[in-house]
Amino acid sequence: MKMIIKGGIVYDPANGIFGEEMDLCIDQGRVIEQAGGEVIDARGLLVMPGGVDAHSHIAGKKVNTGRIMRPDDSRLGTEPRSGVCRPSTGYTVPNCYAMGYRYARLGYTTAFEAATPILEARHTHEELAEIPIIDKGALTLFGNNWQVMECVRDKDIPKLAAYVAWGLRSARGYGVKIVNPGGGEAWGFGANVKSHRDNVPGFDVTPAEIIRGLAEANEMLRLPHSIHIHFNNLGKPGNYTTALETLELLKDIKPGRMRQVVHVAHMQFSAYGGTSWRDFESKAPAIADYFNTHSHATMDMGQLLFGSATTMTADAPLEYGNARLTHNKWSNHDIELEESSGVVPMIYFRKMLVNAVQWAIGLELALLVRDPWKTLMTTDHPNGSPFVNYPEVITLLMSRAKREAEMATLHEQLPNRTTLPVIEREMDWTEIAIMTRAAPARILGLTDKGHLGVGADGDVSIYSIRPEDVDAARDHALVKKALSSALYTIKGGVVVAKEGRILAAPEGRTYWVDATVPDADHDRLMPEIEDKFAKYYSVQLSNYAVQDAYLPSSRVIRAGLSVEPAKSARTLAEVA
Amino acid sequence: MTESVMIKDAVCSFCGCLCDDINVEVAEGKIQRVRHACRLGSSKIMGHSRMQTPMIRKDGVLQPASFDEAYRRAAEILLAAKKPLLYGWASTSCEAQKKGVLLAEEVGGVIDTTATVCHGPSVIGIEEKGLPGATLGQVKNRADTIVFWGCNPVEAHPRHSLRYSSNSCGRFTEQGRAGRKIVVVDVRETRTAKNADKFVRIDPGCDYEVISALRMLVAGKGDVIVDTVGGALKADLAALAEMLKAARFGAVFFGLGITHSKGRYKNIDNALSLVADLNQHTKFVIMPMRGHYNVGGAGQVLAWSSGYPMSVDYARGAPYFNPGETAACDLLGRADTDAALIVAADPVSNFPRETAAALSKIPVIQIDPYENPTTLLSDVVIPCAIAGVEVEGTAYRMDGLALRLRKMVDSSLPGDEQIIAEIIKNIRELRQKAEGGA
Amino acid sequence: MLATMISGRTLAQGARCESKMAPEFFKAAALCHLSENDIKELNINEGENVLLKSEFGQVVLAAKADSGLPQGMVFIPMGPWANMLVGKDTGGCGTPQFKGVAVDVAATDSPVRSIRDLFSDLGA
Amino acid sequence: MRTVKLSPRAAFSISVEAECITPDRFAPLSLSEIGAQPVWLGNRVMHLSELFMVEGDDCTATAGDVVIQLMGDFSRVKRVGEGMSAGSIEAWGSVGMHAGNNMKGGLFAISGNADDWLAREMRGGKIIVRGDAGNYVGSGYRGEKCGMRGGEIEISGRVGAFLGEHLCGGSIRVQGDAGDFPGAANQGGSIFIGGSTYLPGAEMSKGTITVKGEAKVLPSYQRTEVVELEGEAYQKYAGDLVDGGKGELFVRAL
Repeated sequence: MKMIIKGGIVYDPANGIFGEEMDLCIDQGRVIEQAGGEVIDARGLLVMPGGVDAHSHIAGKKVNTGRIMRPDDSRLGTEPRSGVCRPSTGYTVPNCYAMGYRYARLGYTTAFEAATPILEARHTHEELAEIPIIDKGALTLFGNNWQVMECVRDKDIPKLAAYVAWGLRSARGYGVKIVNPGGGEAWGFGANVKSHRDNVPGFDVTPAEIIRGLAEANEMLRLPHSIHIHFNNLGKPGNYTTALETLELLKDIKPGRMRQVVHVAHMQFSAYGGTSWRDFESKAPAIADYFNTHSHATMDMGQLLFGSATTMTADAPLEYGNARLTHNKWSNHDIELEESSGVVPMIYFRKMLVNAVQWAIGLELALLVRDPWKTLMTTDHPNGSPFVNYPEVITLLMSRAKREAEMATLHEQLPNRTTLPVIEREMDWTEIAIMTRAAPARILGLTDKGHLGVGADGDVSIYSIRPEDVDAARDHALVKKALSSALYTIKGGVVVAKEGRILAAPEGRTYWVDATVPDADHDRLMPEIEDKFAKYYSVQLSNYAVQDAYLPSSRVIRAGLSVEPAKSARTLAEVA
Repeated sequence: MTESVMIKDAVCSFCGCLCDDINVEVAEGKIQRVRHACRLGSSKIMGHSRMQTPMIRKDGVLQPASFDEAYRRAAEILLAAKKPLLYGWASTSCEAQKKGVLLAEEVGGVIDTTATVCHGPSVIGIEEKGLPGATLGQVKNRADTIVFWGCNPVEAHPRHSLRYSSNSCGRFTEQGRAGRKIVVVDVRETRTAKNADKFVRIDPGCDYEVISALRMLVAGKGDVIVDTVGGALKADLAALAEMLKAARFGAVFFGLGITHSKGRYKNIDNALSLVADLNQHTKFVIMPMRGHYNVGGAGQVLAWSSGYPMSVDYARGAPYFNPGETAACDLLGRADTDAALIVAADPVSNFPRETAAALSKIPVIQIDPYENPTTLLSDVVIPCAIAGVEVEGTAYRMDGLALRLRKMVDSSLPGDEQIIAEIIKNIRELRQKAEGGA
Repeated sequence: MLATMISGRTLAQGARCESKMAPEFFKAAALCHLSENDIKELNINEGENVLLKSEFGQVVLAAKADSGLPQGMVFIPMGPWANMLVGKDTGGCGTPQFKGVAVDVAATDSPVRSIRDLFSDLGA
Repeated sequence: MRTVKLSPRAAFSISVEAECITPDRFAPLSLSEIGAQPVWLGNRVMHLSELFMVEGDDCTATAGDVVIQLMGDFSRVKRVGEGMSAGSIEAWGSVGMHAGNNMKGGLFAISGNADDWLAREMRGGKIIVRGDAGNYVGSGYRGEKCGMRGGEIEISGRVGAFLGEHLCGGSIRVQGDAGDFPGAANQGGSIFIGGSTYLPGAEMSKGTITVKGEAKVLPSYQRTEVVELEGEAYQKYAGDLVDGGKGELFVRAL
């Protein structure tokens, strides 16, 4: 269906377009030179590619556990079925339909599930297929996997790469996710690892070795995305040293593609100083300094906002701690041979100093890291806050006045624990377009997403904001309102939402990565896998992998041998 | 005899164990032999005599009809109803369950699963406290102490002990049964209790008090406890508390003994807290022994589609959840439903008599491969192919793990999913005709 | 004789629960397990019939000795016969109380009703 | 004072949901506008006047001045009085589920019985029931940590199970018996039960429960002294100790 979007003020930083008035043409779902067809009048209005959410818990066992244990959340945000929409429910754990409709209303057209154990990937794909409109994918968990730890212990990176390729194919996953490596395995007997140098009981390997091994395997396979890490000691005062030391481990790894070699998930939760919750403070400056002086790492904020959330992570010991600290209901789920996880409802309070500092740290990180290509805007939905609150985070980044107004309502000790009050930087539309469109697509290795160059997917968001006339710093309330309900959201050349109303709910596609490895490495690997299924798994090997039926509409990204290596191992700095 | 085909590693679709190492020999389009399955599984897979043709009740008597007539009549009944109940779902595939949710939305009905007469109270307990659990393989590889509370796997989940619990062997449990302490807490000495190392008999309906006593003993506050609680001696409970705290990895499996008794969901609520308390001393997990093979899947599908795992009322266009008000037994018991679609279930047998009797006063549509008492009260009967034997699909094990059901043999009958899709089609046609006045 | 009734799964009942109209299901589910002492107290022999009455209904079943049962407790395999004794109230949580039902048990020479007969009065 | 009378036109089998029947909603509306208010009969949305006769004063008034009289059997009419903040409702017969849920103020007097979830998540105001009430009187919604936070409930008859579950504030007085587990997870309200009950105060962390009849007490409660309340001797218990609870349970000493 042909379409021309006329006269918009376009922000497409990946193609060097920073607020130019231009027309955009879409045909058969892709951006093309020019076309006729339906005209959309966007004169003077803000136009950006469809939003890309690189780290969000949108599908799978943890999300559904959150729904089942929280009817109190499901009854919020309930909307009856109407027009093309099926009913919506939930605030922090929306049902599948609300997930698709609400992302579309925000102008987002792509979202990635942040953590899927291979053994339970079938469940994740059943839910991904049920989420309408947005394209999606799922990161696959490897950090506490017995086969991974054994390959790392034996220092056999080629066999590890073969396993990662096999794991991604079995889970129809997109990238390598590492959560509290070693800690999930220790939690199998109720323990945890104290740091990334602590030995994993029963496996004679350290988290540092696991992280480094997976990073090397990831680059050996030339996967589109780098390793995606949730540090050890996440959520603990004083954990910023673990973050810095872990990043330092990976400085020398050669990237297999022109991108970072490590992406840090929800950096906020790992930028903590102090020795306990009493002297808890922000270490965002030290973390930001590292990102400003190195180019092998990127991060996403994991911004926390006040009010209700549902924490859910593969870091099960962290969630047990959350439950005991807050006296909240607690779900835990260990996954044999692979991972652990936990889900705990949470409320963040303005008047609690710890929550106020956590709120400040997220913003501090984004504002202190100079290069917006290194920092993605996320709330680690729904751990920090539900994604429907993204406009709140964006306007906080764009308006110091708003930050000050908000800080005035918080705990009065806040200025002693964070530098946020003195930060003047106010982001502009280019930086926001990078942090919510161009950078997530590049960091994930999605070449068709996050930009509006010819050939890109026809995913566009148009907002009733006139970037030339509106001062986002002053009129932040107006900006927030406009961002909360896109004037138009176009997905693959189809107008899916207009002024907050869902007009169409097409089926989105699921991305997954098929990496090929040398047969010799695969053949060395398989006997070890067959042995584990014979002895340890509770299912048969032949029933393990996700079948084609669970991906009704998919996009396969090739990797490994079927992709020639990046010509010169240039780091991000040279590319930016 | 044409040569037979051996289907390996098929998934058994009887109970919540969802054993996936079943070998099925098929010849001449028929299942000849089943290997590795227990008595329950092989009886399911071998099958029984089937209903073959749809039936519609005319002048009080069920008479043969065509599939199209049955679909049309079912659609008419559901469209005419002000609050139809769509009940069952636990013994069919997730794919059929998804269509069931869509049907509930289309007709403004209440969709509920057999969980409401099984582990429904466990769900309400989880809504109070969460579920500190694990996959069955984690228990197999690590558990050295296992408690079976109010459940009798020897008769209800025969291969549970070998594949996942008491007798299973794993990386840290090479000795299998010999390396484990097995405890049974029940009101009667079941066959499972006879195999246990320790059997604690308690009085019926006293689970809550006994768990509270155990929580006090585990927390070292046992001095408050009187000498017997719920028919159990304090000394026995104290010994049990110490045994649980001494475990390296403990697992509690609980069944209908505590969901069907006095206290209902409070019993599970308390058991979940007991396991949470035990995690301050050692590693402990808890898991409901789900009965039907895909009652877990029905809960997962309903949760991601409607936000709630059972008893979902779509009458006002949006999901509303409140067991005690929107559960099947409440609606029937209060005559607050005026039509029922029963899929892969037999409420006339499994509901209390008075609740089942309510079905005789309203039009009932049954989709099932087998004749059963619900058929006797049905007005439209639609025979179907058997999910997991004649139709492939997805099912969720008692620990929430999704597995792919195989199609072992063909069937001339439509599957549940297809039947419900046809009924939805008829509903949309009837609605258009009514609105269009054409 | 007063007793507490609980209903539940048995292997035989489970193996037959998908062919309920067949005689094997009748044999597996139309039973009332009693402790040896209770059978003595009712002075009947195993296999003879007992009449059970609860606040909600009554049913006749064949008696079966069960060494695992304490005195004063009877067990009936889950199914239509057991549910004649169970009340419709769900106590506000949707699930009837299938276990712990107060019953009166007496010897009887009335026959055990077949599954079809059990529902004949409901217009089946 | 403005009076509006509602009486069912027929007996209902499928339950009716009528959360529009509150002084707040009726106050600014004429009788015909009241009659046009939406109510739900299962999945059918209808006008109030299709299911009930609407009579009374046609002049508008403030919510506080409105008296709604429910004549006849409302036992299958749910959510009456939802979220009312002022004025009063007088039910001459029985009322259905969720009567007076989320009530903030005003008076709801019921001559007959009330069904389950009476005064769910109540904030303020007063409810009087001359007959019996069902399960979950003054309780919360599934999964919520907090149920009733304020207000007063007085019930002359008996009540079902889970009385005042997740009580956070306010008071409930029941003259008759109460079913299982009254005052479960009580965090700071007061419950009086004139009759007998079973396992009161499970996981109570604060608040008081008084039982004038008999009660089976949890093993995790500790007997303390015998005290006198309103001229009667009561055995006092501290608990629920299972979670370090600081509630008070009084059961009449026999």
